[in-house]
Amino acid sequence: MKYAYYPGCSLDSTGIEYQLSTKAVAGTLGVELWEIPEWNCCGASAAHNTDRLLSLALPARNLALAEKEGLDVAVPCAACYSRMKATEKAVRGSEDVREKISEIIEMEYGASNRTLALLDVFTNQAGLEQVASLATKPLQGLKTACYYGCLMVKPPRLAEFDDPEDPQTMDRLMDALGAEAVSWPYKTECCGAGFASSRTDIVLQMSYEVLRLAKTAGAEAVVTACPLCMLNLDMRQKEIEAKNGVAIDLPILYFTELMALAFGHKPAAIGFNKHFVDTTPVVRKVEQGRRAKEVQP
Amino acid sequence: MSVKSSDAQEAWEPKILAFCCNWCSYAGADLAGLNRTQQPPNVRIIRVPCSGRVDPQFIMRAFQDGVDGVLVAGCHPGDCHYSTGNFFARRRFLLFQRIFDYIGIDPGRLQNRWISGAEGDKFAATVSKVTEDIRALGPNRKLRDEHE
Amino acid sequence: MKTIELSSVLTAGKAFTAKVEADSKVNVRSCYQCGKCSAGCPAAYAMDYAPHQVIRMVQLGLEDRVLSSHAIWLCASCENCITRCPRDVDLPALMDTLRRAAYKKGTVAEKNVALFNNLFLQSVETYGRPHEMSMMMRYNMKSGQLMKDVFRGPELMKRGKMSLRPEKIRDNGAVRRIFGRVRASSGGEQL
Amino acid sequence: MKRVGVFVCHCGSNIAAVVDCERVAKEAAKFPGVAFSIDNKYMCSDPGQDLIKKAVEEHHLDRIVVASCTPRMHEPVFRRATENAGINPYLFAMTNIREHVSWIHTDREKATEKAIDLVRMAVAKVLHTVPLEKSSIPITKRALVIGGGIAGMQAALDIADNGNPVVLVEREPTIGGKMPMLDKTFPSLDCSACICTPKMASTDQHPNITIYTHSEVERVDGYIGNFQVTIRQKAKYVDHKICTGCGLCETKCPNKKIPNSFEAGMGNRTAIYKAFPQAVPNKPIIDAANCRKLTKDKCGVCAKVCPTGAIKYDDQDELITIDVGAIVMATGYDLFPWKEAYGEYGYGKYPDVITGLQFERLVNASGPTSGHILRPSDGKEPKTIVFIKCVGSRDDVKGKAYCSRTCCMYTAKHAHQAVDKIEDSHVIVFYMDVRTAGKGYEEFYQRTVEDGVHYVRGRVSKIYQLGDKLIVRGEDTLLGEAVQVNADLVVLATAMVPSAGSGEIAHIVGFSTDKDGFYQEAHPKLRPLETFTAGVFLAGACQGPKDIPDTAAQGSGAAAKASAVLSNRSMETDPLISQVNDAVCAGCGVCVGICPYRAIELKEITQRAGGKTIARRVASINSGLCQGCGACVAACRSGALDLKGFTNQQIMAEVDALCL
Amino acid sequence: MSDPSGEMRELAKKLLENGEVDRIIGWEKGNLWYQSPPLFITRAEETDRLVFDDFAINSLVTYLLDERDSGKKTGIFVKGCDSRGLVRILQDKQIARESVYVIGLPCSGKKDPRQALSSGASESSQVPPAAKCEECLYPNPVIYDVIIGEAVEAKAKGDRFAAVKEIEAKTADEKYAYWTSQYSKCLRCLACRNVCPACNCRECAFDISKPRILAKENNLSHNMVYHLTRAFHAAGRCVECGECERVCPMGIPIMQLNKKIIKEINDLFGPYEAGVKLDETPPPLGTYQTSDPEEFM
Repeated sequence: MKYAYYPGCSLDSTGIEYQLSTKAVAGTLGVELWEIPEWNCCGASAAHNTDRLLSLALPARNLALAEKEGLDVAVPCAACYSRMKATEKAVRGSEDVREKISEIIEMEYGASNRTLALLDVFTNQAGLEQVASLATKPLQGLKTACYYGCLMVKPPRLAEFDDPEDPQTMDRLMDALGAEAVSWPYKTECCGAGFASSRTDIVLQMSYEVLRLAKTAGAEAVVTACPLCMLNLDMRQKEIEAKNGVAIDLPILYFTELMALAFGHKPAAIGFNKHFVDTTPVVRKVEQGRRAKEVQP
Repeated sequence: MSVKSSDAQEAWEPKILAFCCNWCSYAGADLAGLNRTQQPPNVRIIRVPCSGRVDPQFIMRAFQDGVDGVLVAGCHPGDCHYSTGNFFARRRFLLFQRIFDYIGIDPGRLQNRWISGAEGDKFAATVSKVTEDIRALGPNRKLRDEHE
Repeated sequence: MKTIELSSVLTAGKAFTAKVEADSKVNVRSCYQCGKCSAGCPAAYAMDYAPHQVIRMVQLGLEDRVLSSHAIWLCASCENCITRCPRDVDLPALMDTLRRAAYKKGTVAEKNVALFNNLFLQSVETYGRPHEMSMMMRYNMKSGQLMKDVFRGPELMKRGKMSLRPEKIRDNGAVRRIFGRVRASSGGEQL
Repeated sequence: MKRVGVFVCHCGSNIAAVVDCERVAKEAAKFPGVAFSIDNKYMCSDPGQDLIKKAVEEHHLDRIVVASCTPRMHEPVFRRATENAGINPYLFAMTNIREHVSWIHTDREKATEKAIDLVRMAVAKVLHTVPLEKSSIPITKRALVIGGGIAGMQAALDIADNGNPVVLVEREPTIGGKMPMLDKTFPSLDCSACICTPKMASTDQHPNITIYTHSEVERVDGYIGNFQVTIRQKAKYVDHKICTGCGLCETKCPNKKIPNSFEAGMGNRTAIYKAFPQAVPNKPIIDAANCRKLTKDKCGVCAKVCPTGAIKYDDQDELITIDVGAIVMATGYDLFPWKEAYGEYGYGKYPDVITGLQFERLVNASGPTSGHILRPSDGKEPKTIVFIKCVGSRDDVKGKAYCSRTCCMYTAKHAHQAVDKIEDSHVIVFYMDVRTAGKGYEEFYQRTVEDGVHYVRGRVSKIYQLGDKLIVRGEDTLLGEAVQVNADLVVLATAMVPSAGSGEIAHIVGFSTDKDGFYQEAHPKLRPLETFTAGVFLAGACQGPKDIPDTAAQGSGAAAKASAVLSNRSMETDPLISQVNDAVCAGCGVCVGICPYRAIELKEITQRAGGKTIARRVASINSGLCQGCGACVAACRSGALDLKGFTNQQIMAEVDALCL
Repeated sequence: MSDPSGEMRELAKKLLENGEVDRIIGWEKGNLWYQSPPLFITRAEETDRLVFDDFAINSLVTYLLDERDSGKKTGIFVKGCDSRGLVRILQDKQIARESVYVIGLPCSGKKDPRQALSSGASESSQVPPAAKCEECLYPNPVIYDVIIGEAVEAKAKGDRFAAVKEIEAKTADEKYAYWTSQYSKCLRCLACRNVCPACNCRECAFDISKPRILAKENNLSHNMVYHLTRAFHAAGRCVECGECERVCPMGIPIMQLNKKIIKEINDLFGPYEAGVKLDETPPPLGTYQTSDPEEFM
């Protein structure tokens, strides 16, 4: 399996763990990720807030580069994924849009290739049986709250691969990795990423709700597929705790980190040490569980 | 099938044929009468059960015979007495009008309207409008069977 | 509160409603104001008008009021509303259109959101990708919150999550030309 | 030689004031084929009609044209006059010089010219007219009613009271439909079962009604007056002729945990069961899929305990064929399957989010909780109850675009019952609009508000479980603020949809459904109880969402329609219908799909061709079904089809006459 | 293209010998090098006369109508265009599918004998491909029992409605003048009707006397009505085989009207290709959508 890979801006910076673990998982699964050379930023909400054409043209350039290679595109970041899907649909839906965009990006782009969320690629496309069979160090019933965030599955006419209200892809993945996915109601609510810099107050409130409900549901860790969610839930967790006068202490991990961990990669090599909230309780729980099992039989 | 070629001498008045379905448009024409809504005297109505009954053949024949315009009127879509007749008519005449246009007959000479039994005023207004349109287009020579 | 004299408001606002509908491809008349969008909106609590009221303002053509509202800038584009809307009214798309219209009109109520967007896009135009460090510094300066998030920098750098030097794509001319051509076009609303 | 008589009416001064009727008559006399022409003050009066008779005798006329008022009014009068004069009533044409001439024009010259044109056209048409005869088709004096809910029972009773036998077919093991499941009915709050079960009993006992329960209609052939119906009586495994309905088998059946659909999943039943104690027939059947004897050949307890030996494990489905003259469709409704659509309400994973129908069983004294409102999860009495309206209704995206019409009222009823039964309760209704169009309905709703029910205008966006509470997040759109309720029970007013399988049965009987799958009435205003298929009538919610009074009214209405069909031994059909020229018809079948009445089929004919006999298929018109719209005629390329009374030749003649 | 004649003959021979068909319709070499007229054979020994060369341009399918009541089974050779005509005849229920054995011949284009004659060519290679073949969309048979030869790629190039658009651009009077110049040439020889697979009625409307659609005399008005009526009867049913135009002795561009109707049907009621799928729903004028364009309010 070969995919064009669009890491997006976060994966080289704030989402470095996502990058490290993605590459580790791809290696184990035998998924070849061809990084789109000289890819550019998708423009994110700044672009679609400002100019419709720009919001389509920026992602289109990347997609066109992949289309030239005849490759589907795997996108880790939920926000980038959403922008790329929007572009793909707009171009597919209208000849006028296709022509205009091709003209602006100086390349033919016909949307003949598909944009896939990395989560989709590593689960549905790769096959969960294969994932389960490679999980040689299962996660010992680690209680996880799978947090899909807003853009991975919404709106359904764009996202297309899972249910917008009660998605299951990551939950099934946790099951395959030997972890437990708790049932909780805020799987697809928003953390407020768009306002990370401009209206931090709103972000703190929205992210607090997410963390509170994950905690109430008994989660020991929150699993995410979005670097923006990670930033808010992880980096700002202390601030949230302080503001609301509560202790949360919830490690936030990318689904790829847990996959890599279960595949036997070293925690440090896949970015466990790069989080703001201490992730060692997760590693410890998994290791203790394994040792206990080894002793028992 | 021949044409009385008298219109040259007299002051020309448009001659217009209307096909009206019995249940809506013909009733609309009746209502216009009941209300004494005045109309130009240029339109002659042929009553048919349904706009779906109107064969384009009739229309071609009318132009051959020398009418200057044709109006086909039926129930509003969804209100057809026979439920679906006007939907077939709509397809038929959407297409036929375009064919007329294509061979060079002004599409204004063949008009279609949905007029319900309650729309007496609309019927009268349509007759006035169609008459005006056709008067503006002048006598029709196209498709006309001048021989005999 | 002032009484709205509807007949003149509706006359004045007709063109605005039509323009917004055309640009966003959202039929605002579909909305029957059930409020499900507002009920599910995670940011509504911070807005001056609830999301369904934003639609209401567009329905009535209250151009000045809606374009100077904070609400349109506080939409997080999380797509909750459209996912649940019983009438398929694409509120996120409508919000986008209203934001762009507010830009054009110069009635942006949430200056910092707009400022951030601008700086972000400038960064993308310059480097092909945004450079967080320089962007944040300029943002703090321009928004007058010099110390905002300033403690984050070292922490992020320590974790290898932020670099001092911008990452620049080699063929950045391509991205610059995209910006150039977009500026030359009319914004693509009509597409 | 054809001899046409033309009669020009003055209509007092109605026509004559503008049209020179005398001149019209004079001009008409010159038209080819016209043997006699005259004008008269009032053609529709007795002297006017006598004039026709006299003229026919004196001038040996064989065709009549009357120029007067609209044929939509007096065509039948003059047809009769023509007939009285000894001429076939269809050798007659009428033209309208009043509504279409004198009343809308003032220019006497132009009006008179137009009248002359119209008369010329009518004469041209009548010259191409042939005598037509009404035909008659026999009527089987028996009706079929499909569906035994309140609509079906009402229809069956009314037809039966009219003196005609009725066969009532019900898919479930009991008649009654949804109504016996309900607790109270709005707005009077009388006990639903108390008014429904007597109706079931009367239906059962009526000498003219034969009931087939646990049965389905499998095939319908024929047409109005002459339907042949095949009914599949599904195996009951209990011989109802011997069974006394003592109920011993039910108490002994070991398989007791089967969800009872009559309880809307809120209670259980056994494998041999009656849906509820007052079921009609009041005898059990065995649910084969859940019977240990029938699935695993074990158990057999019911046969052992049955005092009359009525258990028949080897029972088979049976096919019954009957002839009927009319059919009433009363297949009712189901609730919108909200669990498949509404993720924001939990996709059905929260046990305390229930439907209105489930709530009916909870408040019903004969229901699983003996009428105590107890929530399903833990059997506790809920203190805070939220009702959400329009779940699946008025939602084009996840549900249906339409309003289900009954929910506003039953929710008001439920809310009232909740405040009434539970002390210190909070009852909150989320609504978009309150629609109370019905006698006493608005008053009832107002009373509910007085009772202390809180109405909040807004849709609920999300429900989730937190501890033992359901967090309900909505918007008070009147306040412009978000509201949250920590509820104990949530009741959804789910949309009404056509009952499962209603599309299939419509196909079997042969009529169409609308975009939502409800049965399509022949006309939304004027023929709401009829389908496009003659002899098939509609009653109740199968045609669209309806409450009980409307349903009962439609049941009676459809019964009246069906009874009218059955009231005669035979029925006359209008001769102005399509006909096929077999020699020309190529049998391409394009007309078959165009006919809205399914009146055309391809039949095989034999003919001589090229010296030998060949068999081929041509279109054939069923005169019982054809309504004479002529859509098939306009679609027929070869001209093999024609519409009697409006033939191609007649219309062409009218067109030609206009320009002569 | 390799010459399939050998295979054709062998198959035809076998079909006649084992009684699978009662007769075969194909092409034979005519007296002149640019003629390949239809061949009707009933005996195995005649099969050697079969050819499929550059001039096998005639569609043979309307010959099936002559035998529609005979109860005999015919083996027939069809090119892509012919096969759509066959579908037309089958959909119109004029013959039963079982009464034909269809032998498909992929076709990369044929030549027009009349062009051969007028161009003064002395051999096939000097004759340009027939006009109708240049616009061919279906070079491969859409229905067949057996196919001889390799599938051919459609070579349709340019805009299939170019000629139509040219006429559309004219003013009303120019259009009428154009059509007047064309239709006044018409001899009413009815060749176009007789060759048309959509004109498969047993009795043609033009031949019926009550009412008579056309006067016997030949004048412009009646010629126009003839052509408009015929085109309208074929509306939504025309399979674009182009035979009408090919056989017209006066060179009237008959397809320009048929194509106009196809174009309008596509625009008004959605894309539709007549005679491509045997089991499709009624042709466009035999059905409707409540959502059809509304211009008559």
